[in-house]
Amino acid sequence: MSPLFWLLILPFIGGLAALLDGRSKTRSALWALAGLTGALLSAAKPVFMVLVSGNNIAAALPWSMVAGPLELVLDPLSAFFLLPVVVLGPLFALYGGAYMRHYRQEGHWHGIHWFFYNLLAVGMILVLLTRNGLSFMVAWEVMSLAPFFLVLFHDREKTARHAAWIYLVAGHLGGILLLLFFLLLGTSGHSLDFVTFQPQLLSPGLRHLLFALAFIGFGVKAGILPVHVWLPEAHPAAPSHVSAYMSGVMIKMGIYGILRSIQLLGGPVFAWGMVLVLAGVSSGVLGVLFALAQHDLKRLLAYHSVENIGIILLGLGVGMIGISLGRPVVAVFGLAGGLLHVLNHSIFKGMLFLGAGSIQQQCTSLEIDELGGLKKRMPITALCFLIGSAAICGLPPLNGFISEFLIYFGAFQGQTVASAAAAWPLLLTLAGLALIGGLAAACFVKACGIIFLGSPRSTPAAKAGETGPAMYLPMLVLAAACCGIGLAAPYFFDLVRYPLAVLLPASLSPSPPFVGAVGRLTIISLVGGGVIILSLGTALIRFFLLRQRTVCRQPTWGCGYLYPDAARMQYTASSFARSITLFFDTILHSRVEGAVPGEFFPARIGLHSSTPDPLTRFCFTPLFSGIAKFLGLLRWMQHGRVQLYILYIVATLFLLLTALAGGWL
Amino acid sequence: MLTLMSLLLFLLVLTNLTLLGSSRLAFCIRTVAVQGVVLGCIPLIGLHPFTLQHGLLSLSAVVLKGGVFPWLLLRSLRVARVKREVEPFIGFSVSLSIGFFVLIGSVVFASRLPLAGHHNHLIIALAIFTMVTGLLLLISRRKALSMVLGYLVLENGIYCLGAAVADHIPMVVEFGVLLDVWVAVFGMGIAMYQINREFDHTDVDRLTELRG
Amino acid sequence: MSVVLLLFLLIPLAGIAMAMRVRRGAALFWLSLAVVLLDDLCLLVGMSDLPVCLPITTAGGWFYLDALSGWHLLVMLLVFTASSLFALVYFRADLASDRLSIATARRYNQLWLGSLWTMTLTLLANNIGLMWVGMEATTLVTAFLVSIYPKPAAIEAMWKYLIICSVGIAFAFVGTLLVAAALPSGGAGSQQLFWTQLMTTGGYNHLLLKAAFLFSLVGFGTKAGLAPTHTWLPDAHSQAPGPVSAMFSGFMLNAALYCIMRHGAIVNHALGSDMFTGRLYIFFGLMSIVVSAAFILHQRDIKRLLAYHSVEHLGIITLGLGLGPAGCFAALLHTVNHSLCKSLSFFAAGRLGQLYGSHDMDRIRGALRNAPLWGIALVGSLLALIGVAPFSIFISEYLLVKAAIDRQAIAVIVIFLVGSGVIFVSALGHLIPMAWGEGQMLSKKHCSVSAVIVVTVLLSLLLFLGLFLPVPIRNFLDQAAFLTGGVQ
Amino acid sequence: MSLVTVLLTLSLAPLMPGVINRSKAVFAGRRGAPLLQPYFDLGRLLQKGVVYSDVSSGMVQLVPVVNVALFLCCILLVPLGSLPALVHFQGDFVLLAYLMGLGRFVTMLGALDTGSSFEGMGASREAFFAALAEPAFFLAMAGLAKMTGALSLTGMLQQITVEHWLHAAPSLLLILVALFLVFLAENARIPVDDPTTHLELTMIHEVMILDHSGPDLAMIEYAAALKIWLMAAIITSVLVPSGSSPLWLPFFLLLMVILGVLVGLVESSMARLRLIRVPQLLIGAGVFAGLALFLEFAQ
Repeated sequence: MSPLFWLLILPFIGGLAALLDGRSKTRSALWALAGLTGALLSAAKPVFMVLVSGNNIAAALPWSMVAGPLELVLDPLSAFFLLPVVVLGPLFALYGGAYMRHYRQEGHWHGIHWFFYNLLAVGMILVLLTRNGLSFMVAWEVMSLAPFFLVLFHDREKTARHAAWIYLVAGHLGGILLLLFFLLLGTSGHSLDFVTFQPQLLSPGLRHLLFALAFIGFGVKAGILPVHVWLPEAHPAAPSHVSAYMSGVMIKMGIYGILRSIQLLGGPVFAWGMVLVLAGVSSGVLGVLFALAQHDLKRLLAYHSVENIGIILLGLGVGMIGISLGRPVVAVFGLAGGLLHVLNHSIFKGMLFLGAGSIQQQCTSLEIDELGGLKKRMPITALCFLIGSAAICGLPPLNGFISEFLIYFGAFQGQTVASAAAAWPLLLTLAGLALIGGLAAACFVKACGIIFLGSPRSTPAAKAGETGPAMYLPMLVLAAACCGIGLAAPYFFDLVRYPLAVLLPASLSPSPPFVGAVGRLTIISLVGGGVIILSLGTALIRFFLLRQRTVCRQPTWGCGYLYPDAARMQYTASSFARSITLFFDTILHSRVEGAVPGEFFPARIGLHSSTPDPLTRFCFTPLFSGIAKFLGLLRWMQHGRVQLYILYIVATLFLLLTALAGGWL
Repeated sequence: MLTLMSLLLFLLVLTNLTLLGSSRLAFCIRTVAVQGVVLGCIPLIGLHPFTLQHGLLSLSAVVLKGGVFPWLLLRSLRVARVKREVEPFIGFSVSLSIGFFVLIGSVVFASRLPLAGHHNHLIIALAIFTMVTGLLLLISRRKALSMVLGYLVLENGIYCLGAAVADHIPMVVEFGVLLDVWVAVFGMGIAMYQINREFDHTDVDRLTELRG
Repeated sequence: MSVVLLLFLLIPLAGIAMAMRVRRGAALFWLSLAVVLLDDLCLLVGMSDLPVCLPITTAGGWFYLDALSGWHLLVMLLVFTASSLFALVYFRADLASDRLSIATARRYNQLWLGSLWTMTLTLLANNIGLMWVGMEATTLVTAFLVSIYPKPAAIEAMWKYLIICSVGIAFAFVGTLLVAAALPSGGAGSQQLFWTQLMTTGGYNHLLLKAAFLFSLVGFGTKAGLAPTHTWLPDAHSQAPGPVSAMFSGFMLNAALYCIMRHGAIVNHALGSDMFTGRLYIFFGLMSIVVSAAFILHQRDIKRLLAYHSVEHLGIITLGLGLGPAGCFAALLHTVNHSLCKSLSFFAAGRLGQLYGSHDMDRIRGALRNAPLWGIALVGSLLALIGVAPFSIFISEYLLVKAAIDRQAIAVIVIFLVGSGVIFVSALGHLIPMAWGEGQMLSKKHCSVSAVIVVTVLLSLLLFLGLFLPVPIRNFLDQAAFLTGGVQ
Repeated sequence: MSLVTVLLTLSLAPLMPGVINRSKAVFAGRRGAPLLQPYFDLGRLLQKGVVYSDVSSGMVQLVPVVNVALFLCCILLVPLGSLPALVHFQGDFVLLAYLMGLGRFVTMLGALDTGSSFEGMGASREAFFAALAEPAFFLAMAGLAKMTGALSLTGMLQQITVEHWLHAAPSLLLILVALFLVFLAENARIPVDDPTTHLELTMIHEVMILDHSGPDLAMIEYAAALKIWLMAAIITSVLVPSGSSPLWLPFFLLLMVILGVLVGLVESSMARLRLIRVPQLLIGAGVFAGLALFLEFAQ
């Protein structure tokens, strides 16, 4: 039996076992974990082979769908996206097993949760492997359906139910567009098998339409602005390992879909690259701005997923522009940056969500302004979270910087050689990336600083302690991966060599730019290592300097107040971000309830600020309620008077007969 | 024989206009009965060569529509103790005049109907007129009973149309149709009885609990 | 072989007769289950090699089974089997507490078998007049199933159902008459109105035939619940007891639609193209989808919700009929999917309605916690109903869109997708609180074996058909679709 | 030879603040502190002990270490005058910018570590203004890259020739202005920040390191000096004509001094901007750089 078959079937079996054995939290989790580990083991060899050799692995399952037998193909692109699916799945499951243990829901059948967790994995694997429009759509829908039940794990909370609703609605409406995409594309080859598509037969206008369909349809899943609205709802509602899996891995399927559809459409044109860049800039900048305005940690992280998807799109957009301009350097660096950022983001965003989960477990709250001082209480979690934050801000010597550097360089190289018309999206990329980087840094200084530093702002935060090893080991692994990719960039860079080749047209050879890139990345890794070594050195010097000096600890200066209450006088997340959110208030429209004290002896005053998603507020909610109003007009039909019901029949008949007599039928 | 036929047709028109015009339920029931008898006779005269089957069919039709139905309906009228008034939405004079115009219209319409080989346009016209009358009764009357009457008149019209246009409807089907009509009226009678029991009125337009 | 057809007609009658003798309430329900199972047995034994053995003719050509009616027969038996099984669960409590007297139970089961008989007659009739007789009889028999519990609302619903459908079907008879009138004059004989005959003769009067089709479409369409003549449907479905509403929207509507298919085939055959019927099918299909979308959006009663879903899905089937052979294939596949799915959902709704003592969706909360089995049934069936993969309705809707795209009916696709999108959003919005929401806690009731069987079998069938379409079924559907198209 | 860069930078960096302060004093009509004052300060701080807030959790101690280490690495990446940088490769300025970003990141976290709201304010402002300064810097770099066709810092700064001045003087000037504004913002000078005030509410950089003392403070100050020196070097290297005439070194140093004096002139001639105005200044810098690019593409 082909390994691809096992890859597909093992997690499913694990899920089923978990479902049947679902009363026990531990055993069901172990079943799921076993299934996913099986998938990892069976995937390891083929994925490695494909990524280093660049050859496809194919297998056919005897299966009579409407579309015929089920063809599975593992090409480098699929293999690259498969990597996080199979590697992170078990890690998160391990974490989740421990994380779920403190949910004391009596009578809750935990098997359901784990079944759908594995089903999600199966769905993603099938999405990556299948090569037929229909089976792709089925797999896609399964993949979209599974998280619906995962989000509903806290089904007693209204927010979770609302989130699940928004999530599935978004997924389904996106799915409709994808269905149209495949069917319309299928008309070119009279079959939905990817190999039979003949995009060159389609008119340019239709190709643009198809690209639009695919871009929006997959964009919903990827969380591209403005169709990102399900992310900030679903991620906070789901259990943390699920948010990690969704935000780290599942939304990347949208990116995979976009790349695959561009490949199926026979390579990009300049306009598409431009669209990707524009979408990337808006998602990136607005995503990070929305994130800044949040003070629920998981919501904040969710918006950062939007931002990072934006960065990925920037990279891919630069690559597409490079392809359409016939510039191998631009193409390779852009695409490589985008692809590598897919991998990196799944690592650090996954870790950050796990960290959020640990905090939630220990402090029973994710309201940033109620936390604080956790670095002393949960040192390992804090360390991992800090590393993750630095990585997501794209700071050297961590992995985030590597991918962003590639994108920067692609854009730079492009704008020096391109004409004015072709250069402006690249310059936009540069400015956008820089702004995103700065704001992201601000946002994560806020998050880490307020959560882990200073003194605790609530009693649960003060009582918090470190989590068990089952929960921090996965985070440590991921943190190590962040540093590893940063410090051994050239080797990991090789991962994207063949996935790139899938997307590049034959006319562009990736080899020369690759050599240059490897050289630069080597230096960068060395400098990164240098920073670490030098810091150690300076730390040593400082240690010797301070050895014979007086080192004393004093309370933080209480600003002259008589009884300073350090915890309550601290800067909060909202106040930290205030200056920025004020500046961008035209975009954010933050709500502030409460008032500032006016009179001489002010009474107790509460101040609360919140920033609901502007697009939901000002775009989608009005739209949906408008449709509802319009359809409400039809409801007078059913008024209950049987005579008029009969009149309907007669009238219909009469109209049809007149139409017939008039020759309109 | 033609004179007899024209007499029957005249009766048919008369019954329809009476139904549109009259206000007493019992009287309407009897009128419908008369109409049934009239229609039962029409096929016997002139349309087809007389056969045993046709005779049987007409006979049963006459018995059913002239005898059984009125008896059933009058009985339910008595049982239900409904107010004996029709209580229409549309006034009698208005519906009468509507009926008049419909009559003319259907005659005109039937005369230019492309019925190859069917030469009895007048019967078709009156069939249409009867159907429309039935629909008018169905739509414009308040009482459950008068709706049943409307349904009966509609059926009569269709029966008449069938007699006129379709000369090869098998007997089995004809009888099946009759059976169905009979069951239908029977069922409606029971329904009226139940309505009367549950609501102690048979005002159909007050049955508007179920909406939306 | 051909004797099997007669058996189909005889077995229910025998059941009705036997029901006279039975003295115990539960036994009556077992009896009708046994009858239906006997029918199934006939199908399995007599026509094990479907669809190869088709067409079958018997009784001098009066009864006739081809792929189209065979397919519907299959669906009918599925629905009736499931519903009869469910009836055991549904009426158990009332039988125990004498809320359902023996006499009523007997009447119920006799009417139940009667409706089985009439629908079988409709399917097997070769003569379109006889087909009409069967359809009209269906109305009359089933009307009293609606008001088996004589509540005021039930009686109101029954009255409306009776009147509206009688009038509608009367128009359908006009249609039948006009078909006869459109025939070339001369050739007499009782064979004239046999469908097999009509599909071979030529020289119709086209205008009359078209008029005939309009009458049949509106007439049978009233029974099939196509907007705007669907008005009786939500009332009857919401007031009838669970198994009955399941049978209504599970098969009775399809039976009416089946009659339309027959007439449409004749017209297509006579005109030599499906342009005329196609346009009408598409118009009524889209109309039903849009209207039902409006009512599903603002709905509070769960059974009415499901009823409007029936309007929607019958609309989808009709739409498919208008989209050529591929469309007909999709429509017929959709028929079985919808019937399975809708029976299951009505079972769940009926049972939950009993448990919560109300059909108000604001009262039904947390079904998954209170009654896991029926909660699962509700969630599964509703998700399937709104076209979530991997359930089978997704496949048939996919095939439908494919057919529309191959016909380049872009406007149709847009309206269809927008309508179904709205329905998805609102139905999901209704489902989530019902299944997961916070509400009154009920005392856990043990669910009987038959309940488990019904739910698991139906759900797994929905999944199976969604992931896997065996070759024989495909051939069956191809034949049926070809017959529906009617164009040689 | 290129070791000279390292030694020069290491030794002369603290001179820059000295020059700036001295020139400020002169413009203000005072004698002012001696030029070498920063060296004395560093020496004195190095001999002191340190005080930590009992809230702090080690992040404070990380700040000086990382900052020094970072800017030592940055020395390797920045060319001086017509000396190429020790480490130069295509796209190295991205690394440079992000290394500085890392330093800022750690400093801001260190500020939040003590839990004092003043340092919170400082960190918040620093984060905001830095985010706005980044695009300006990168656009300016893009402008240079477009002009010279080179992609490494060394290349871009040293391939500016007289022809460029003759052909593209306006865009070059715009780029220089943009870089100068970024320089002021990054190094917390007036009009963005006033290092000499003692009203914590208005400060940015100084208030972030409010709770550092002794050797830590010395290291941070030294790192800050290095930062000023390096960024100044980037600006001045644009002006140093390429080609290795032996005269380049004095010329370069002269330019550095002039730049310091210029900063002093700005600081004594204008007041600190209100914090709401600062973003407009930085966006303005970005606009200048963009304008320069526009001019280049227009040609």
